[in-house]
Amino acid sequence: MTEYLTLSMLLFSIGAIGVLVRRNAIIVFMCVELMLNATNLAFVAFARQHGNLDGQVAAFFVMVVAAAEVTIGLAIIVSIYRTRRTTSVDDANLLKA
Amino acid sequence: MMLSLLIAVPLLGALVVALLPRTADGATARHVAFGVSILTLLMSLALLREFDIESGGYQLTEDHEWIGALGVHWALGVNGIGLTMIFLTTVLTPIVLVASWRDKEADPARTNTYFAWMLVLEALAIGVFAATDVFMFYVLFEATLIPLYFLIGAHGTGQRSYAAVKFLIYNLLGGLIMLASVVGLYVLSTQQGGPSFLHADLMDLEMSQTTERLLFLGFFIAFAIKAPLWPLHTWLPDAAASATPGTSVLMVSVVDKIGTFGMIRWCLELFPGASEWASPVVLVLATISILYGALLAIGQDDLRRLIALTSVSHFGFIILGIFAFTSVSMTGSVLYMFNHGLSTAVLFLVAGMMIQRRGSARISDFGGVQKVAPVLSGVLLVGGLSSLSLPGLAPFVSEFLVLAGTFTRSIPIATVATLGIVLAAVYILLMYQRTMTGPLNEATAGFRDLSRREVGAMAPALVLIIGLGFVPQPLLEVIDPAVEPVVNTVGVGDPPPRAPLDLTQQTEGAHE
Amino acid sequence: MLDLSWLLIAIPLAGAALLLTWGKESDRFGHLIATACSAASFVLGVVLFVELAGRDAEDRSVTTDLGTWIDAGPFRADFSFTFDTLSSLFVLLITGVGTLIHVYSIGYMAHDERRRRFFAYLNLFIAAMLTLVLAADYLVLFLGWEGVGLASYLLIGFWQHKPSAAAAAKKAFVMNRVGDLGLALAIMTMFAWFGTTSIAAVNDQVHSVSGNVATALGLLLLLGACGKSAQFPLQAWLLDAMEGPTPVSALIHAATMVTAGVYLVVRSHDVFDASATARNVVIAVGVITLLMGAWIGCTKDDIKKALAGSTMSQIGYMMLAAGLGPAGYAFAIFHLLTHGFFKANMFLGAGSVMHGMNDDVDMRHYGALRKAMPVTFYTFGIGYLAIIGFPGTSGFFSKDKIIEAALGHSVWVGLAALLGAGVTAFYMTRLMLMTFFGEKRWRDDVHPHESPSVMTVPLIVLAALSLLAGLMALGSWIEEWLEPAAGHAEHHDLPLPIIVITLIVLVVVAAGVALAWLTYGRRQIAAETPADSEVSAFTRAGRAELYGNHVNDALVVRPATHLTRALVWADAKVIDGFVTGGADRLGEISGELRKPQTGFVRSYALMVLGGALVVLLGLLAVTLA
Amino acid sequence: MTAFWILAPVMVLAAMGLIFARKAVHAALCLAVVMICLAMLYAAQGAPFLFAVQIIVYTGAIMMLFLFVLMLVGVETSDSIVETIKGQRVMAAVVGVLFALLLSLGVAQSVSSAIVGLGEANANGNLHGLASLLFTDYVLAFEFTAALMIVAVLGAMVLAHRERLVAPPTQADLQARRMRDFAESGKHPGNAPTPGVFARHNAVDTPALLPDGTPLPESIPGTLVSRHQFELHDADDVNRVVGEIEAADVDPDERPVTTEKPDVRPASDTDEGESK
Repeated sequence: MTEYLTLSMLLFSIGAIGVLVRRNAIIVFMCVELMLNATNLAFVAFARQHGNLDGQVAAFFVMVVAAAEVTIGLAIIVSIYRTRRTTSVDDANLLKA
Repeated sequence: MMLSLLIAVPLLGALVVALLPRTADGATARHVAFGVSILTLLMSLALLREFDIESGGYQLTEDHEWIGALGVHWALGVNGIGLTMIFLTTVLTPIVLVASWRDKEADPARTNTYFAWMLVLEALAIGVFAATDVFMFYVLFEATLIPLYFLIGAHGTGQRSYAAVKFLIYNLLGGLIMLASVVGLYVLSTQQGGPSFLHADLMDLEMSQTTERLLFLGFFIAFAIKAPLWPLHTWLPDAAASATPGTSVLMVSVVDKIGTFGMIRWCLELFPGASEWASPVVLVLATISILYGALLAIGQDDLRRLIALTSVSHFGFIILGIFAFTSVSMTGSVLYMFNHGLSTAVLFLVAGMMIQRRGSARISDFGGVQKVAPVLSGVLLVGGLSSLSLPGLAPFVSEFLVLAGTFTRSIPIATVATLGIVLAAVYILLMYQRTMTGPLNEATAGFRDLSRREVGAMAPALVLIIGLGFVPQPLLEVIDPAVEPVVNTVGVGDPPPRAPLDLTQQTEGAHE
Repeated sequence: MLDLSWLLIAIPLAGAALLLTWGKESDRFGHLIATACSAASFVLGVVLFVELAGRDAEDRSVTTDLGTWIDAGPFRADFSFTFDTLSSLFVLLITGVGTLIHVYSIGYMAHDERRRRFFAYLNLFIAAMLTLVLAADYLVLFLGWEGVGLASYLLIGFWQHKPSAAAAAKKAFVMNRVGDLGLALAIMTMFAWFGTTSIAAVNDQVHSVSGNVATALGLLLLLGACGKSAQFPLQAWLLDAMEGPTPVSALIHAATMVTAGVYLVVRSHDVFDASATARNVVIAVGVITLLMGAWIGCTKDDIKKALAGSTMSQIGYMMLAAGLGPAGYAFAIFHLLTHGFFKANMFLGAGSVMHGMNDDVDMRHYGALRKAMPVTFYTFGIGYLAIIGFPGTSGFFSKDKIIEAALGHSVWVGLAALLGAGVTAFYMTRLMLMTFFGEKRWRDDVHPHESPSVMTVPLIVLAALSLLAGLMALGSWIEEWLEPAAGHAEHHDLPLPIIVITLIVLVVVAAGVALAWLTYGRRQIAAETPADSEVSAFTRAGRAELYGNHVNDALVVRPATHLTRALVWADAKVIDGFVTGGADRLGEISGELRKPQTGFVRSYALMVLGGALVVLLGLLAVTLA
Repeated sequence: MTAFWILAPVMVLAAMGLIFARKAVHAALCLAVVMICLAMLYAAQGAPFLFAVQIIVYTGAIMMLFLFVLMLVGVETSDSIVETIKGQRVMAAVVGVLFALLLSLGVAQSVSSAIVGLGEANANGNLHGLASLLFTDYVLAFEFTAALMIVAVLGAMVLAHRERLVAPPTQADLQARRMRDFAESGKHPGNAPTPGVFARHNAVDTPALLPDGTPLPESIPGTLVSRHQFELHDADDVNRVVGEIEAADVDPDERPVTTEKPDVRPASDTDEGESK
């Protein structure tokens, strides 16, 4: 049990670090997917621990949300790329105060 | 239902006006807006008929649950004080609309929004005066900032954005402090039974001395900014100097009255102990306001700032009367709110007409106008005389009641405050002398006298000012029964005459 | 019938309202309406007076209640009017002299394009003044009190295109307001102590309070009286008020309004009876003003200002008399009435002279007018005789009584009054000599002529009254008549027999006349005013109105101006500076907070993760603890 | 448990690859590895349905989507190695490691209750169990996810859609533009020459040769150029081939062939007019 959770959290952290250090928006997205998957693992593990399927249902929902997110996210990347000819997240810095 | 209708009619009217097709001259919008305001006035007169003067207390009450979980109600009701203020609002709005008829000629397409915002302001002000639920009061209190912000910022002149932002932030700050107190009341009421914001429920709350004082301060600071009390007054001259005359009237004559109205309705009634605790400081601040506003007005060269500063002085009188806690002074204060609304409206509107003709608000740019525009100068003089509380004009009655009531409570304060009447004569007559008399300034030589529309706009206000100067009783009869419970709540009351009592009784018998 | 006294006020008030709101078409006949209103009021006044006189002495006071004016909590003021012996005399004076001046003004203002407005203001004044004297409640009295102030303001500044007139009007109103401050505080004190502002009730109860309260009340009322009656220290506005049209000076600033202070003191006599201190202050004020006014009158070359100085001085007499207590009230009122006649007469005469001299007011440009304007001369002459107290004229009786009473009170006060009488004789003789006698010193384009009869008839009537009003003193009628209103007077023992006093007064007056004759009658009078450097310090001080304006400037106006400027500066820099400064500080803090906002998504993400870490640590800490 | 201990290191390594891979395609492959391993772990955890979904939806659909987009845009972008934000990497590493430590030590270790197992829940089969939950307790959420998917699809369409501001150029416009370009800059008006007609092998990553034997860089597809995945025949190749064909002829000179800038046509590469 503990090992599953540890793995899940390790993957989550790796994903988080990836988000922070990678600049290619697509890879950043992949890292986000990794984080989502890590939580799914935890959900599934908890489902087994508690002996009901709610965790699996949650993982299921997470997948749906992830799918939707990827759809939109990639569309955004494409449209950004179209106007700015880049997929580096550092180039989209209009938020700069 | 009547009160809700009274709020709904101008609000719907505003919607209609805003959605009307934008014509080049905006005539339709003006006519519709005026019609709506007249309808509202008639409805408020109907309200007067429904209202039972004798019985006092809150009448025409409504109570619908609004946000159940928080115990918030859409609760309306008026006593004599609220009714007076509503009446002031409904009377002034048509006057302002007619006087603003030709405003914004440079940008006629925006006439619709201009008039729509004014109607929105009217509706919100009525709501504030009628609310008996403190949460609803708070929401509407803050909501009045929105139309005013746009009226100043979008339709004003000069440094209008600066003035609008200053106005908004200043008042919002006060409102947020008040919000803290509203939340405090919520917590208290939740602890003592269910959550409720209803005025009647809140009056029964038990609170410790410190709690009461803190909550009182939250409300009082918000109202003192609104009213505006020295030293929280500096937003007013800026806002008035940038707003159109109509906006200034609605702001100073109606919306600022929410401050003094709130002091009576919420500060005094909910926190009588704390009010009494704070009264020495408030009385001193009010007295400073009276003299300070007057002295500053003397030194002004901008007509609109001058009138705004005279209002600071007058608000000092109103607050003085409220916190003297005698029925005489408080009745005077409520009456003062009404009368000050009228006299300031006249002054602001006439000043607006002068500025429109001259293209400048500087007093030194005028001179000798009396010769070419006698009616204009006559109206200005009557407005000015009412502002300096000449007996025979409405504000005198209220000012005297305030001073006489305060005198029975504190002779030094009343004496110093009475100096204000001398200063009032100086600032009004100095302004009149510099604008209207003396040799004719070339720039003012081509002045048109008031048009028939302008006279029509001013006439009702002037008639009321003169009429209420001699016959204030109809209003006093409405106000007096409503003030009595407030005075009793605070529990200080009118001191008896200081002369030996037996003699007093004897002469009262002789007086009959 | 007597409860119709409110109609006295209503008629001229309606006239004023009508004329102010009616359009230009009423220009042609507006003055006639106004005159008719005033005359109607006078006729009604006479009828009421006769009816009052027909009653028993105890019943000579009728109070009419028109209803409540203000009723708030324990405060109550009614629109009630008292028609009694005191107010009836005033009604006759105001409406009578007022009507005459209306008639006179028809001629005097014939060529003014705003004549209708002038008459409206005159009617407004009559109404306000009648309110003042008829009021049965101090608050209603205050209404009239400020009403006459307003009328005075409007009329002094009637020729508004002259900056001096506008400034004088404002000055008069503001200085009056200082006095009104006193009256207002007095009314508040009455309410606080007696719970009522009814004149009768207050005067009833005032004996029941401590002397300090009565003194305070008396001094506050006196402050009001000083403002309205141009008494020291609020005297400075009256001479400037001469900027108004001459009929205004005659009606308001000589005959009626300025005497309202005396009326107030007499009306509130119980207050002053209760406080010897207050009475003494009244006397002091009266004596000081009496001498000041006389001094100023001696030095002015402007005929209206010389007369205004004289008015101050004469009102000082009345004030002095009123301060003497029950012994003097009736004499104060008596002198007030006779002064109303002869001073109005002389002011109108001066107006007639000015009318003939192209509105020149400088007496140095007059001379030898007795031939050119005979009617004016004779009527003015009668006024002159009356004011110096020539035996047989009204002034002789009224002034003599005051001097007697003053001597009865204190030798020093009596001597001051006596001195005043001598100086009065001097400056009035000077005025007569410079205007009507001597040689012509006319400007080139001036062709003096007698005024039209519409102006001379009022002069003749007033002259007759000046001559005959002394009849009121026959058999102490005036004292008896006023007794119900002003209280019973105990006769004091005088230090000297009356006849001796009268003789002394006459000798002093004769000396004054002789001195004036020596100075101005026998010598050539310079056609131009001598420069200040050529005249004595006495004259210089008089011309400068005894430096009253300088004192006001130094003590009030300049400090107030500086204070105002300082406050305007402080408001913008300190109070508003605090507000805007706060906004600026906030802006600076925001500027600092902007720096971490790099715009890089990844640094925001790092902050989010860091935040999550902190939250996690906190949770763990809480769980473990 | 064996499966876990085999899969876990693989997954962690693959995940690390996500951080360190230079090329986006490699990162995508690493992610695919993680996902497939994850699917197996699901299966081991008694979630056969999720196993299938993970493979089909994640690895099959989502990863494909990633690759599509990569092919669409990502291949032409280069991920610079230099970190531009000061301290970002260090801070990210510190915070990330702390986070991992905290989570795995603090949270994961604190879960101590016994494992119930899914035997009972999966009694009717995993699919039945999931379905009975999804369509009863979670039916509302389920419906909302349906709405979410539709919104997402619409959103993607809106985002990816390019509004035309002007009418699309017609054939005539295009032709006119080509001719104008040719007149102004000498740009070849016809089709780009096809790559890979160099006789030795037929490949898209090799430029075509002109009749005089010089290579034509324009013939290489732009995508390959930006990925540097092309081979310019070098001088030796040419020489060798020329030598093979015309062994008896005059030795050709050494020709400097520029390989660094394939889009700039070398100026001096036409001295040997040999062709096949």
